[in-house]
Amino acid sequence: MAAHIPLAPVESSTEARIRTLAGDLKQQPGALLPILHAVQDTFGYVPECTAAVLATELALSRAEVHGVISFYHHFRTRPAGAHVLHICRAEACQSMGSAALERDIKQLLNIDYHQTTADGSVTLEPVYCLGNCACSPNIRLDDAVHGRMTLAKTERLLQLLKEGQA
Amino acid sequence: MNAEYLIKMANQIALNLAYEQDPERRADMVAGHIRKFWEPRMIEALLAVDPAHPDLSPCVVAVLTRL
Amino acid sequence: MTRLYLSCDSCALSVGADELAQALTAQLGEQIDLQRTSTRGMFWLEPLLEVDTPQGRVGYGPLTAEDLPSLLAADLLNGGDHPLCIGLVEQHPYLARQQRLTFASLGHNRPLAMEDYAAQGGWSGLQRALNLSPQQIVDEVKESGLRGRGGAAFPTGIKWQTVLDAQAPYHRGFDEAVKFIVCNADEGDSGTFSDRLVMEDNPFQLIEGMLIAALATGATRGYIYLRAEYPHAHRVLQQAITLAEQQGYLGEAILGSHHRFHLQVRLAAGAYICGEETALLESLEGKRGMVRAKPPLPALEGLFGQPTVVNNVISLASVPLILSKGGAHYRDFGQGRSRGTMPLQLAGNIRQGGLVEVAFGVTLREILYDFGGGSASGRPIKAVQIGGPLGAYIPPAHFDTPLDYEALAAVGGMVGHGGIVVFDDQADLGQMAAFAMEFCALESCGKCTPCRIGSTRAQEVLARIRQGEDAEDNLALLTDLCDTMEQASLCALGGMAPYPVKSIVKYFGEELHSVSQTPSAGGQH
Amino acid sequence: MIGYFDPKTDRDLGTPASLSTSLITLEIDGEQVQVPEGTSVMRAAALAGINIPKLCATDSLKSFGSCRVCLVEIEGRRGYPASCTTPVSEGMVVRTESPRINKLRKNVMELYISDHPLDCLTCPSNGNCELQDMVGVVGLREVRYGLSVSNHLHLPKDTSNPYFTFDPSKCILCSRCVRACEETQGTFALTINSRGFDSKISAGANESFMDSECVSCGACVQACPTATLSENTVIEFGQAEHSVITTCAYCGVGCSFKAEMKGNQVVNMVPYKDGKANRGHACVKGRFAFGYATHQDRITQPMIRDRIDQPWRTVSWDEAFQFAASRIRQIQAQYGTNSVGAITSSRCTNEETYLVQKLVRAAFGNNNVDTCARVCHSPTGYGLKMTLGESAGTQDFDSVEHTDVVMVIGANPTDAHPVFGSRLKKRLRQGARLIVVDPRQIDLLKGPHYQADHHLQLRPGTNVAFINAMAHTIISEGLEHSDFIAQRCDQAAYQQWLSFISDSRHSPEATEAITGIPATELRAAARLYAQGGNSAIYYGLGVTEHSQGSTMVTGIANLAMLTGNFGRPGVGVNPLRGQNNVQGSCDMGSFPHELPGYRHVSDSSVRQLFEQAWQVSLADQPGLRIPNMFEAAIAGSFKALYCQGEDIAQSDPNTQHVEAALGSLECLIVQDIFLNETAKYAHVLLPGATFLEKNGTFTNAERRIARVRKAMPPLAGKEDWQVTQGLAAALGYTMTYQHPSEIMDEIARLTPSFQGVSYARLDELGSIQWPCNDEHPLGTPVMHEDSFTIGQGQFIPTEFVPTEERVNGRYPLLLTTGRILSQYNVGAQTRRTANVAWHAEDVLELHPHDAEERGINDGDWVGISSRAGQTVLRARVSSRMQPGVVYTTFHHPFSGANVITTDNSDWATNCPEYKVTAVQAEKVTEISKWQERFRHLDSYQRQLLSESQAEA
Repeated sequence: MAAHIPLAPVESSTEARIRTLAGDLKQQPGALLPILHAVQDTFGYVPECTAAVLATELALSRAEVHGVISFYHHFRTRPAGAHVLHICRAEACQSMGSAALERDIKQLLNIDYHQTTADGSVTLEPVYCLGNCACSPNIRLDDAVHGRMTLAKTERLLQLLKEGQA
Repeated sequence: MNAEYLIKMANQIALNLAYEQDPERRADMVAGHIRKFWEPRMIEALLAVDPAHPDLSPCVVAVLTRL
Repeated sequence: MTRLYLSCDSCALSVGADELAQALTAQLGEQIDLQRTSTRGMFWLEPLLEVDTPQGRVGYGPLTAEDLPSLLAADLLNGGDHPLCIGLVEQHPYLARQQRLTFASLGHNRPLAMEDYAAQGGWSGLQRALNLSPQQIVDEVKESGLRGRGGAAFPTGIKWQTVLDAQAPYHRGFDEAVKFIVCNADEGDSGTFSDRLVMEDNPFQLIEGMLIAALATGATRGYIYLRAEYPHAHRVLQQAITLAEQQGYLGEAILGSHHRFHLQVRLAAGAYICGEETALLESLEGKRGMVRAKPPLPALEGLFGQPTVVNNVISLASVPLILSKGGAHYRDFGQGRSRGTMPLQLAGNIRQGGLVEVAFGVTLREILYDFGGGSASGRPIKAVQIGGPLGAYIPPAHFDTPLDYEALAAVGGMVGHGGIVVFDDQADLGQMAAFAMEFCALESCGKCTPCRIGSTRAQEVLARIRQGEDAEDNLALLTDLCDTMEQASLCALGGMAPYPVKSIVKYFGEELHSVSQTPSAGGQH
Repeated sequence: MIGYFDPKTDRDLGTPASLSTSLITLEIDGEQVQVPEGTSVMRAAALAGINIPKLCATDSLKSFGSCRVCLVEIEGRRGYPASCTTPVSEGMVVRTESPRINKLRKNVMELYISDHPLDCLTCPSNGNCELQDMVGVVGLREVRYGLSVSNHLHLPKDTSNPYFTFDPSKCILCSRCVRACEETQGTFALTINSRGFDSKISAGANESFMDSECVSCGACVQACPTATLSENTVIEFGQAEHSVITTCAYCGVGCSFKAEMKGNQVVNMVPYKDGKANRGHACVKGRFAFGYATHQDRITQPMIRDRIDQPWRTVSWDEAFQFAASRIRQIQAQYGTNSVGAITSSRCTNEETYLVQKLVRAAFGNNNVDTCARVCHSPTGYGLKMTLGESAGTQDFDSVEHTDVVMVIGANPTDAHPVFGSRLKKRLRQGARLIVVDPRQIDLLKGPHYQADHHLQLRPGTNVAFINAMAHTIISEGLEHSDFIAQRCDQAAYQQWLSFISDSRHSPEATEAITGIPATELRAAARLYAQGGNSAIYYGLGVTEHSQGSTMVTGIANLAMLTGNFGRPGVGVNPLRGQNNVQGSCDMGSFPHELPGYRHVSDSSVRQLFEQAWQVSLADQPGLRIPNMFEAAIAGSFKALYCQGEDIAQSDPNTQHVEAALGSLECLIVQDIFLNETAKYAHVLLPGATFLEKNGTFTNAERRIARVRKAMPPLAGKEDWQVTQGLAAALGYTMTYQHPSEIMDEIARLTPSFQGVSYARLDELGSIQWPCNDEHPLGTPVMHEDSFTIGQGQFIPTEFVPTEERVNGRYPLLLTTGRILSQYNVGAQTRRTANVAWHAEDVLELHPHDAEERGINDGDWVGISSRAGQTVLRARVSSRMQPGVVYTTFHHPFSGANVITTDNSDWATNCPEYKVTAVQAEKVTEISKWQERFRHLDSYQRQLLSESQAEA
């Protein structure tokens, strides 16, 4: 109610890009999730202005869009590191020692879950099942799943990342 | 009462009833409207206006004889 | 030129199939025709390379690029012997003893090759369905005895009948009186991957199943609600849908008929609860994945308030065969009220992990030892969790239970989505009990109180029990709380999260009282 | 004395009623119960007198099923279904209590309390807390989880809203607030942040309530079962001990409220669930902005003075009456009977309004009585009377629930009629189509889950050209409802109208240049209106406040007749009345040409009726209308005015002209609750009473007569009807009413459409929509069902006569005026409440293009000049305007919005043309001359007032 009278639009480029992303999808009923995916795929996260922009684009309220963004763990509201490393914490991986691997990787990167390494290269996230449970333990580095993981194999992957080959 | 004010009002009524093409019937309608809604001193003041007053619309001139 | 087969499934990729393929191409070049096929589902062997020989396909695995020199030296291209050679793949006991109906094509097709799909008998169910009335299709599915493979085991034919009989209201957003087929591909249970296998390895089978469901119910639109953790499946499905559209299987006038069906993949966003069908529908509508109270049934008022079939991937993927071979053919597999086959998924601490599609009735012991070959660590198996994170932990004492819906229920377990996660004797089941509630708390939508608050309280009470704090009172409180969650929760997440805890209390009670020092759930070699 | 009214005990039945007509029989706790199909088990039990425990369920919201304390056992069903979400079925056998169920409920309550502060004794909701009640009901005696568990007790309060506090530490996540904001209010300002145990109610995108989309309607506060959302007055004063059902005194929706009282103090205002106008909903004004009633500015003693430059003298009521009466009689002796008159207010009750016109007609001996409806909806009265035969809207508000196409013309319901706006938005979310005809982008155009199909953004002043083009399109495309026209309308009139409207000058293509509405868009809208099912028109002052206001109302009625949209729910012509009792003040004979019931003073049989009842002879010629009074005052033939509850100096157009008229009066009697702008020119100041301090009735926009009940004694000792009666007595005309009910009895006796109305009947029925008589003993929700009041519906040609007010080089912009949600009319009430937090000053909205051209930035001082005057406001550069059109509100006197507006008025009724004024806007550095004078006069008059109060 505070911003009752809309001001003349002075739109940032972020807002304009979100509007464009929405424009391609918004005619589909229930398009909010696909649009949020598009936003996160584009920016690497969901920028703060997204709720306001999508509310007007989709005839929703800011609250509704915010409620959706905050409900789904996939959507991050702050930028991530250059790469995202997911460690599977689900039962099958636990049965194959993922808890120890998790501890070791955290130590290796010197961060906890939802944190990013000091050099901005890797953000660490938990994940609950990657569907590769016959080859546990598993991690996911960006879009690729890696099975039968060990700390050594993780170190090798991270090394390859540094060399730009992963 | 200010004659200009009343002339303006009477003219306005005539204009808004202009859909009636027949001038006689139209003048009757305007006169009827004025009788229905105007207070006597307003009608008196309008009747006091010289029918040759340049601002009076022809219809209102016809109305004056009907009030 | 020798034909070689190597899977392009994400499991194979996760253990180096692409690197192997590159090495093969680099070293053998024109000598070979390397076909990237679906997986055989024998994941402990991945990457599994198969060589076409006059006797049949000879397999080698698990391979890495480093194994190539020795393989070539062993006359790989002629099926020569090698320590990693498993002989003729089809005769491998793991495969030979299965009854693969839904997964009959595994290993035989290239996932996105439509000609391969057709060659494996694909689309014949659809062809038949196009010549049947909707009621006849529904009757065929009822005849098959197929029950929902997502976990709830509700008879698929009855669900379809409800949608067929429902009158769809006009929907402004779609400008028609639309019904929907929604495929629940939010395969979030740990230890399960059969949905992923269908989608990555034989996507047209799912599309065909959804098309038949559409013909049966009069639906004109479909969504595959796919979990975001499956990017590979997402890519494959997108391509498969495009191909199917190009070939006239999807869109207006399916195969020249007056039927139409538009299919889309919608990506989930990291919420286990969206595997619950009403939360899934909320999510598809672009909302928070909060569970809806039932009634109304989704079949009557589902997606966007329209009549909707919500089926799991495997349920839908079972349908083409039921239509092509007839419901009776499918029904003749299995036992009791559990008809047909169940794709079981062997996972966790198991030597031979992978897909085991068998008719209902096989015992757990047969699965674990005859198929699975015991634990991966070589240590005794202490427990298996069946049916995902909400499933009970079954002790060896019950390993002779036959795997069907009713028999498992009798020992407090459930088939669920058929995932079997194996734990060896080093596993800390007290920790797993705590994890069950941690997971429930993490994934609770928060709508109902028993789940929202109960799951956090259960973690706290468990922690106190494990610290030995008023153990008896707290155990009584835990039992009471589990009971409350089970009886009073709105949906199965809160309602079943107590199952693993209760099974551990019941079968492994002593483990609750000891906190292990190292983070371990077993699997230490 | 204070008349308490005990309503039916308003129990919460848990879930909304089912509208089904087929009945289901079931057994609950051994009792046979019969309820409509679709009823929940919970409601069925409640109807049978069995209270199933509940927290997330409330009968104003759809069932949700989250709290899990309403679990029951149903024979043949597994587990414990929630009774709120389980519909009844034939033969169902339900058990609502068992040791097993109670244990589950107790365990669930234990979970709640394990995350809830244990401060019941000092909690604002103590004694009125559903959580506390449920703890008691299930018999929870201990919380076994201990105190050192994770919880939300540390979450900070949000006190950003001036009226309520959000304390998340007490929240049980039942989502009733979220659902109320969605389902009841339609703003969707609330959501849940995160999920699971981390769930927290969030306003907007994790904003404070004040920064969010929240419009402070209070539905969430009302819905909250705990102290999480509490009115600040409740926090401060505690729980009320009794309540009084009354009717809101703000807009024409006429919401029914429970004034929750502690002695004579209003603790809070709760919209009354059984109120048929508002169905339990309210807005920021009605619910929260009642503090003006006890504001220190209230005038509490009668005052008089000889000249307006003198200090006031505080006197007794009698002395004030005598002073006023002798002045009036002197003036009449000197200037004639017709030199005095009165203005009634649409804010006063029917009874008060009736008395004032009676006083004028019987005691003054003339017909010089007018009402402020003159300056808002007089064209409605004219247009609808001429076409349909009755000067009133045709439907009830419930009608909108049956509407398929809504056309909103010149109205801004979400701001000016917010509760109706919410009901309308609900229907739009259900799929009704929307056409908005407005020069400005109003909030209604697009909201959560709906969007208007057409916004016909016409140029101000071109309504009639637009409505003619609509009718022309319908005729030319053959979309008219021929059967309806043949059966229900006068054929000769229709034929005359048909030949008029068929002329191609009325085609959308021809009128496009006038209205600015693209012809294709207009045609599409016309097709939708004609073919979309039940079509209803809702309109406001954007229709009436024009020089063609009456023509436009006529055109609207023509259009609805043309398409057969009369006589059933979901259709009709619905004027949204600005003030609470516009309809009533018109009904009560406040117009100078009409006696109560819209009967012309020249009708001798009607006059006779009143002459007999009042024992006087009545004048048979019309009296002066408000603008005519000003003219006559300036001309010297009108010398005394009794002005009740109306601030003409601020609300009427061309302020300087009004000031001149008021300055010419020899006796101005102002009856008001504050020293308003008009009172600064007064000689007699009679303290008024607020709606909380008196008995009476209001009639809202749907013709609904509803009781106003006294909740506290009048601050100055008299209700307004008593003041009028006192003045009449001093004039020698005795009225002997003991209670307003006797006034209503007289009205009912003398007015056919009110024949069946009485206070006893109102108490019985809650409210009554007139006509209420032998034919319609329960009142009339939908008018003109089988035939029009006039008989055959009269089509009347509607010639478009453009206003004389045109833009030119000197005045290139068009100013249009309107209202805003948080303020009401001249703001006398709302400015004296915390509502100023939302709108502390009036601003000039202008399009970025016009701002750019003039070098005006947001927040700059801008001088606005018209042919009538100049004032200065802050600029608000706004994209909701179209280029060339500027907009302001008139809630603050210093803004001087009406210094700008002109004397132009509706040709038929003299309703001022507020909506079209040619102006220029330019950047300035100081306030206008008028504003300087205003400041001077204002401080001078305030000083005179404070001198008198100091003396008293």
